[in-house]
Amino acid sequence: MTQYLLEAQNIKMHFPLKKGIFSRKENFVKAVDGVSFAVKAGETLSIVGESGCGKSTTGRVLMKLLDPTEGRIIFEGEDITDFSADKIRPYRKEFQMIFQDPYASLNPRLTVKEIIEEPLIVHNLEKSKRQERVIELLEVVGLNKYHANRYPHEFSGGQRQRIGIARALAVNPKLIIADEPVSALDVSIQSQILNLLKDLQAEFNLTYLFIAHDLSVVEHISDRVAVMYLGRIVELTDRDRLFKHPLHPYTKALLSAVPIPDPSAKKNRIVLTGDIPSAANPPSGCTFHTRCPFAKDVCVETTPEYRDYGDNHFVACHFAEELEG
Amino acid sequence: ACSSDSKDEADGGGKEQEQATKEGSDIVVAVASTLTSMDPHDTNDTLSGSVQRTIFEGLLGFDEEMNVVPMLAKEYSANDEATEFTFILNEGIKFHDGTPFNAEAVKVNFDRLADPDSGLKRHSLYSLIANTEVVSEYEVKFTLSEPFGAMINTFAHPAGLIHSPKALEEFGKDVATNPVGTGQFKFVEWKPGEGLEVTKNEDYRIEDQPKVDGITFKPVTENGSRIAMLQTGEADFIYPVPTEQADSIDGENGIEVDSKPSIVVRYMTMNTLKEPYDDLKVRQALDLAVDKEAFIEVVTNGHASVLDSIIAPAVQYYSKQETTKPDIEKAKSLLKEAGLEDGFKAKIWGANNSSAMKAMQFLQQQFAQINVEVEVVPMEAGTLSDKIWSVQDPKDAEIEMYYGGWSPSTGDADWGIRPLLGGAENFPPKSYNVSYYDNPEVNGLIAEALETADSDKRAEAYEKAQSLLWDDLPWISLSAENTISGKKNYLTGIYLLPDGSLDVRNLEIKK
Amino acid sequence: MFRFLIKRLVEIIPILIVVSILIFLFVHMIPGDPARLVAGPDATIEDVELVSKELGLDKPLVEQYITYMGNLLKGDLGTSLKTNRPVAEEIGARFMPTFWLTLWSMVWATIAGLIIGVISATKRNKWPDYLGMFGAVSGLSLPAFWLGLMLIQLFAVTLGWFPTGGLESWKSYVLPAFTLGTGVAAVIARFTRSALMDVLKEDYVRTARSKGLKEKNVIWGHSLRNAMIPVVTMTGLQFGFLLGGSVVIETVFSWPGLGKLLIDSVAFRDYPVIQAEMLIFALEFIIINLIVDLLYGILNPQIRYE
Amino acid sequence: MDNDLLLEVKNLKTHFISDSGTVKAVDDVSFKISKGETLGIVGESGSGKSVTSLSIMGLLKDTPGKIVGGEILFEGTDLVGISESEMRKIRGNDIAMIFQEPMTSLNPVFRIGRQIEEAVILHTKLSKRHARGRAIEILTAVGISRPAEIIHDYPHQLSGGMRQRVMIAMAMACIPKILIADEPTTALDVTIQAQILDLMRNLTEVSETAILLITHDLGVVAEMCDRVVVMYGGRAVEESDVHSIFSNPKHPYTQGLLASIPKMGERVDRLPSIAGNVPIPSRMPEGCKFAPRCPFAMDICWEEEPLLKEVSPNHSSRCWLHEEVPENDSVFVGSPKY
Amino acid sequence: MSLENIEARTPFSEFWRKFKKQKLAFISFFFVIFLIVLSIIGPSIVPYDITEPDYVNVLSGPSAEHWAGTDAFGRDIFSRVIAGTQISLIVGLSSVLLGAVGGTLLGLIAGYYGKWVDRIIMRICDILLAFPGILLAIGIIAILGPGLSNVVIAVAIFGVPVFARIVRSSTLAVKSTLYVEATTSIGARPLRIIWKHIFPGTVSSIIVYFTMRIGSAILTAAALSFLGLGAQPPTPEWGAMLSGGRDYLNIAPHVTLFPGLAIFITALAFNLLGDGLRDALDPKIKE
Ligand SMILES: Nc1ncnc2c1ncn2[C@@H]1O[C@H](COP(=O)(O)OP(=O)(O)OP(=O)(O)O)[C@@H](O)[C@H]1O
Ligand SMILES: Nc1ncnc2c1ncn2[C@@H]1O[C@H](COP(=O)(O)OP(=O)(O)OP(=O)(O)O)[C@@H](O)[C@H]1O
Ligand SMILES: [Mg+2]
Ligand SMILES: [Mg+2]
Repeated sequence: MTQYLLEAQNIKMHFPLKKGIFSRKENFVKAVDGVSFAVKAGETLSIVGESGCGKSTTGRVLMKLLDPTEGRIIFEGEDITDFSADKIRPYRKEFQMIFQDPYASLNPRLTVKEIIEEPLIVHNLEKSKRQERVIELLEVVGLNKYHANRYPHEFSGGQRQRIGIARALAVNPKLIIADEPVSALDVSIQSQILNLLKDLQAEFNLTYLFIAHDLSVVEHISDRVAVMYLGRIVELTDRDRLFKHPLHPYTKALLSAVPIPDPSAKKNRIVLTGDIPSAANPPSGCTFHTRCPFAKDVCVETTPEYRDYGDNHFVACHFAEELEG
Repeated sequence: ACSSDSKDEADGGGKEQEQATKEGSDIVVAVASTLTSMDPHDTNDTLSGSVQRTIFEGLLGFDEEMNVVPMLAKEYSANDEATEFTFILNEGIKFHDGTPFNAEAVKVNFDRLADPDSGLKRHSLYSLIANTEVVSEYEVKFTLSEPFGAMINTFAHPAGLIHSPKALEEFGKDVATNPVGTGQFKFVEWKPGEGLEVTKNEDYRIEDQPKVDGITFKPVTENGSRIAMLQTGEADFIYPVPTEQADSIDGENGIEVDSKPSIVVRYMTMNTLKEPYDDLKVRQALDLAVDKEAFIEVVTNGHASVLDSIIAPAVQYYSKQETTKPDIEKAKSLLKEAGLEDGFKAKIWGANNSSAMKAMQFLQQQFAQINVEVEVVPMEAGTLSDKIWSVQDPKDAEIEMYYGGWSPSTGDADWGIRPLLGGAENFPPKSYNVSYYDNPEVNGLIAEALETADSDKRAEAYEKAQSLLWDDLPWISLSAENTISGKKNYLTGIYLLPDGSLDVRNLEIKK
Repeated sequence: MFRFLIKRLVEIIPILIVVSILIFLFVHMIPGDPARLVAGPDATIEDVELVSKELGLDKPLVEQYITYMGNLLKGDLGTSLKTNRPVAEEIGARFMPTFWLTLWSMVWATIAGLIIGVISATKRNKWPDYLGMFGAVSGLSLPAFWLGLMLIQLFAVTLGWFPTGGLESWKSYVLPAFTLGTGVAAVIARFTRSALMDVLKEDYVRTARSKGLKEKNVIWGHSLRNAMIPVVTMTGLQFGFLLGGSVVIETVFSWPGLGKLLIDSVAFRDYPVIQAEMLIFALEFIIINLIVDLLYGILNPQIRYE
Repeated sequence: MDNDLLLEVKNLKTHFISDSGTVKAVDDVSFKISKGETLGIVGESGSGKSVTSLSIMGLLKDTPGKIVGGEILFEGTDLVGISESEMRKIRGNDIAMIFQEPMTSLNPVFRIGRQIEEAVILHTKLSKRHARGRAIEILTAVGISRPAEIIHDYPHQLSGGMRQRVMIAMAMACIPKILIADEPTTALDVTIQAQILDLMRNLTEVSETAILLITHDLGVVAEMCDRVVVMYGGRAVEESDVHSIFSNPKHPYTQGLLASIPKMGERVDRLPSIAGNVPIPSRMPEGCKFAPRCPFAMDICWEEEPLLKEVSPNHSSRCWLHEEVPENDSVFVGSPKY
Repeated sequence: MSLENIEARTPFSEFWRKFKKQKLAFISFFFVIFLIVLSIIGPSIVPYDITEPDYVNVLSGPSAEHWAGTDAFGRDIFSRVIAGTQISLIVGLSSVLLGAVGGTLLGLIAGYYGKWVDRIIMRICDILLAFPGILLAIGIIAILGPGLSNVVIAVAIFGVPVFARIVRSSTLAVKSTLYVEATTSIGARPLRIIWKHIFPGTVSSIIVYFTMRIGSAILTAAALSFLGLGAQPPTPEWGAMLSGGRDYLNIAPHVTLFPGLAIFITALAFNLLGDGLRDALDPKIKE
């Protein structure tokens, strides 16, 4: 068995639901409800899914920013799930995060230098070396030292995202969890950042856990892709397999719903009916059954098993075989 | 218009002005603080006392000059040793509830007062009464456990007012809110915080009295508001009038201000156990530094007179002493003799009301002239009393200078001297001797005066005591205050007695 | 909702117990011997001791607290040390005057504050805004007793329109309610202004405009209700403060209210009255918070009780 | 066709004037919309798309923005000069708008029903009861399954997709002649977006309502629009029918944009990309606004701004290249320079 | 166009630009500076000795010699008001500062740590809020003794729960920002996060409330003087002067008028300044 860099084993994250001041907290938002996958060193694993399906929460749990309700996080073979804040601190060098919102993820009161320097201070790099390292990092992400003493608000979205990336790279991490790093960027900037991420991966042998909702971006950057729906992974496989032979009806619908920037393209779209159910009150059985065009009684009653359909193509659907054709 | 020496101007502001008119025959009296109790035996504030005077009567009372006059008692006598006091009572008087007034009623009241277990605030005034004997229906005899020359005045004290025995039995301690007496007015209602109302007693023992239908007493703490009420006619009579405004409102809007000497004295004590106040020279120097005339002008706006003894002229057995003129040079040289030519630092304590603060500031300014640097420490009532009375050993007393005032409510010299300067017996916490003054000679004279009911002997003893105290300067006598009241000019026969209580016996509305 | 109310009411009890202990300790920590104060300065030590015994102040503190709590649980607030009346009576007589005064002050202050706030917010940085905010801040910056005494001079003494003080008729409310309300009106005006300014930037206001609604409807119909949510909290807080009675205003207007009683009781170290008043204040605060929460639910459907 | 012309925007200039300078948010934008047509406006963030739509709606009043030039002709009348009360009659009735953020565009304290009825009552003088009927009808039309219940709900009780449907229902309630949709699906997920786009298409087919669709998603444009305006830096830089834009983009910006989006099924190792950053609106360069990022920038581009010119029938572009290099349509095909 | 050559817009210059637009606040700002200068040099430039009595000249109205008249001791009111700036400002500033420091610490702790720490701190604040301020003041002054410094402490304690609430709510807001999450994910310790990231984020709301509170602190101190709990005489504290003169209100209104005016204008200036700061510091308000 290959050594995985990061393994998520049956992660569950249930948030107590506090609905206003008048009710007792008895319900839970099952933001993540049993997610398992493993990331190999050097690869890019993407997680796609609709808004609120638990992508960011999964990322946060893996970053140890949240304590999961259930499940284990294995980093380089070591179970770090129950590590205390103090014990985890040295490990934080190994995995870093890039955030979706380049505006909110940089403290507007600090200069770029201070922002990038912070992880160096926290991880006790000598003061004399910090300055050098900051400039080095700025150059790596395509900025230069003139930017060091400026404030984030003086930068455009794309530049800020570069600053965020520089901060994540500062401590030479092995793994980077990128939570929708390009969603907030303009179309013309998006490709710059995607290229940068690819370049950095090659240069520093990084591993990415790439969270996104834009399938065309995912297709461009990933080695493997996991599709999430309502807190669970419904399908996980190699990029090519997923895009060419999706098995799960949800994946199929998702792929067909992506608007194609070609007015003459032929569209035969699976338009789903209904809305995404709430994570506080997920449907029984297969959570997708409420919108699935192929749903049968069994889908309402039993939760489909998340299984390997063959060749590491995992899927959670009762009828994956039948639908393949 | 009114100054301290126009004693007889009971009815008059100086200025000519229009006659104000009044509708109806109920009057409103605005007073400075809230009432506490309608049980005279359990009251220690003058204000409640003066309201009680409209409902109750005592065996004896005071007149305008603080002379003891008969009330429910026709006449009284005492033995020479001042241990037995006999009263002959007026006949045919009824309490408001119809109970007849007689010797038995008197006995019930004084037994109550003399009983330590009744927990009354005024018990100590009457604790010497060993026995009260009903001699006949209208004659009572009191026997004291030890001689007490000032007892007659004590009987005239507002605490000695007589409850209806029936009410006492019926209400117990709740007579405080259900007062039944023999006075001119009957109690109607007392709304906490809002006021107390009394109405005419139709069966009052004196024909034609009272001449008004009722009185409402309203607490109005803020001076300015009280005056405004008088100006608008919402109140017909107010007291006290702040000295600052007394002259300006007099003669306007049909208002007359009445400013009359009282038994209240103002003084500054010095802790004679403490350096440097233990040195007479220092005390003399301080005394010489204070310009009392100026004090009266600045602090009381002229509504007071220079205090020329340690008790006010209206108090029984007062004897005038020689006043000194302020003399800074002499004061300085005295300080020099005491080895304090560079002056010293001191603290003066006092209440935190505006007039006390003014007085303390004045003293501060005066002492500054002889390089005595005084820090004014105004204190909230509870804190101040704690500071004064929590002292167990006189040597530990923090107090240095203290600005205070005293109203000997019995009107007798004894109560004006003994609690304040009557030797170690009266050091805090036992009593109010905050000068920590203990002079055997003075103590002897005080005791002597109490051992007899003979006025002449008593007068002699108090004269000596006053002169000794005057020279020994345990305190700096500042002023004898005036009581100042304001009224609409259609009222007559309403005035304040020197002890601050209100006399409405002859109250009338001029139409 | 019913369950919610019950739950909230049950929650009050432990809070009140904690509050009662704190109050008891605080009150007894303040220097000053009630017996001495009650007995008066010319009392002898015997008098003081007698009074002390009578009032039960000679007993150890713990015992006093137990007695106090025991009585409290029986619903007995004790008797005033100063007047010997039952505390319930003392407070009872003063509660309604304070309550009505507070209510009227709040009513006018809320209305005036809202109007000024709305005008200021809609005419932002124009002269009505400056005028409104200047007025509002002035209301906050005037010492209350000075304003009160000035009003008495003008409206009672000179013009004779209103009584100088006391509580006789509806007219008695006008001046004190005005004085008491100025500060509150100012606070409400400022809160309304800033809350409304925030709301006016919201997308749904733009939506309302895009429907072709009149500006009047956009502001009073769509925006104000949203802006009221923070304003209500603050108004509730102010109401709570005022219900405690304002010493200064009660003094100036000879108002038979709770604030004055508190000061008098403190001056006398009248423990039972102070304690009872404080308990009532705490209770008032809790109840007002409850009402504010309910109002919240009415104003904002997102936090409505199940 | 000209009989069908509904709205014509001519040389619109909307500037934001503050004491820190003037932001020329919209500076020379022109386009036309005819009955039943869907016009798309694409462009990057800050390029002036929303300001253009707000200018048409006359909703700039609460901002420091001001229309400083140009005309907005709606059925022949210029909306720029008309009074607020006349504008109110048009707003919501003839021209309606849906906004980007369905989450915040509904008033949280009012029930759905009331928010829809309000506009109906205002513009049609229907009674309250009838307005309710209309609300239910239109909610059904936008595909809400239990409209009679939903009208009693508050916005927070609905999901994002439902809210956007409510917004559309609200806008369509009075059957407007033009529906301005400012990024109506940006906040929604792809599967929901597909539903909403479908819905809009169907609705406008029935009522012949013209749509002004603002978006930055070229996919959406390709699927929805008949004609497209590409905006950059407050200007319309290219305008054409949808097919020629995608097949034959004239302006270097449009070309770069099309090249830089990853396309499904087309694998490339590196994406072509437009260098540089989106310009800060308050500090626009002189000359062509795209010059700093343009791989073909010439001296003239830095000095003088080109005009929007018709470069082929019904296809205009704002670029000096067209003057110099006629018909250079294959610049990016094959060998992207990014 | 490269970013290098755009003129630097620091957060401060941005703030200053917006602040300058608040005309009333801008004027108030200079007035406050003036007050501070006055409070420093005031005592040395006054025409009269502020404690020296003049018993001949008591309660005389404004005149050429005494611009604001004299008080009951014949002291020059103008000089006392000017000299009193120092003490009144010190009371106002230091009591608010003390309250702000206490409240900020509590608010930061409650907001950052949440859970039971938060609940306990907030309940204490609630109780403190429900405590009538005056009683608290009397209690504190009774326990600690009279004097200005204890007045300051009393007034400061009123401010603690209010600051705690405000700071707590902005702490919660800042705590949930992505940049705090980013810092946590780096492995920064709580103290660093609170000090470097959260506290600076709450500063603007603290400053705003701080300035607004100064006015009310001066007024609270004045109300305490009304109850005889204020500054010790003859300190020329405005509140003490105001309440000292209230017995002369109808015969010598100038005695209260001038200190009253001083309090009013100062409170007004700080309030308007606070208002302006709020508008200038609030990122939500864009012109
Ligand atoms: N701290 C929290 N407390 C309560 N609920 C939460 C919390 N964080 C997230 N959730 C809920 O968990 C669910 C999943 O949220 P999450 O942010 O992981 O979704 P996402 O897939 O990242 O969506 P998006 O694409 O919008 O970023 C949502 O319903 C959200 O409301
Ligand atoms: N109220 C305003 N005050 C000042 N400037 C504004 C205002 N509204 C918009 N602008 C400016 O106008 C320019 C155009 O903004 P607009 O909202 O039209 O962009 P957009 O194309 O809709 O962008 P997005 O895709 O982000 O919605 C922006 O640079 C913005 O700074
Ligand atoms: Mg997310
Ligand atoms: Mg926009």
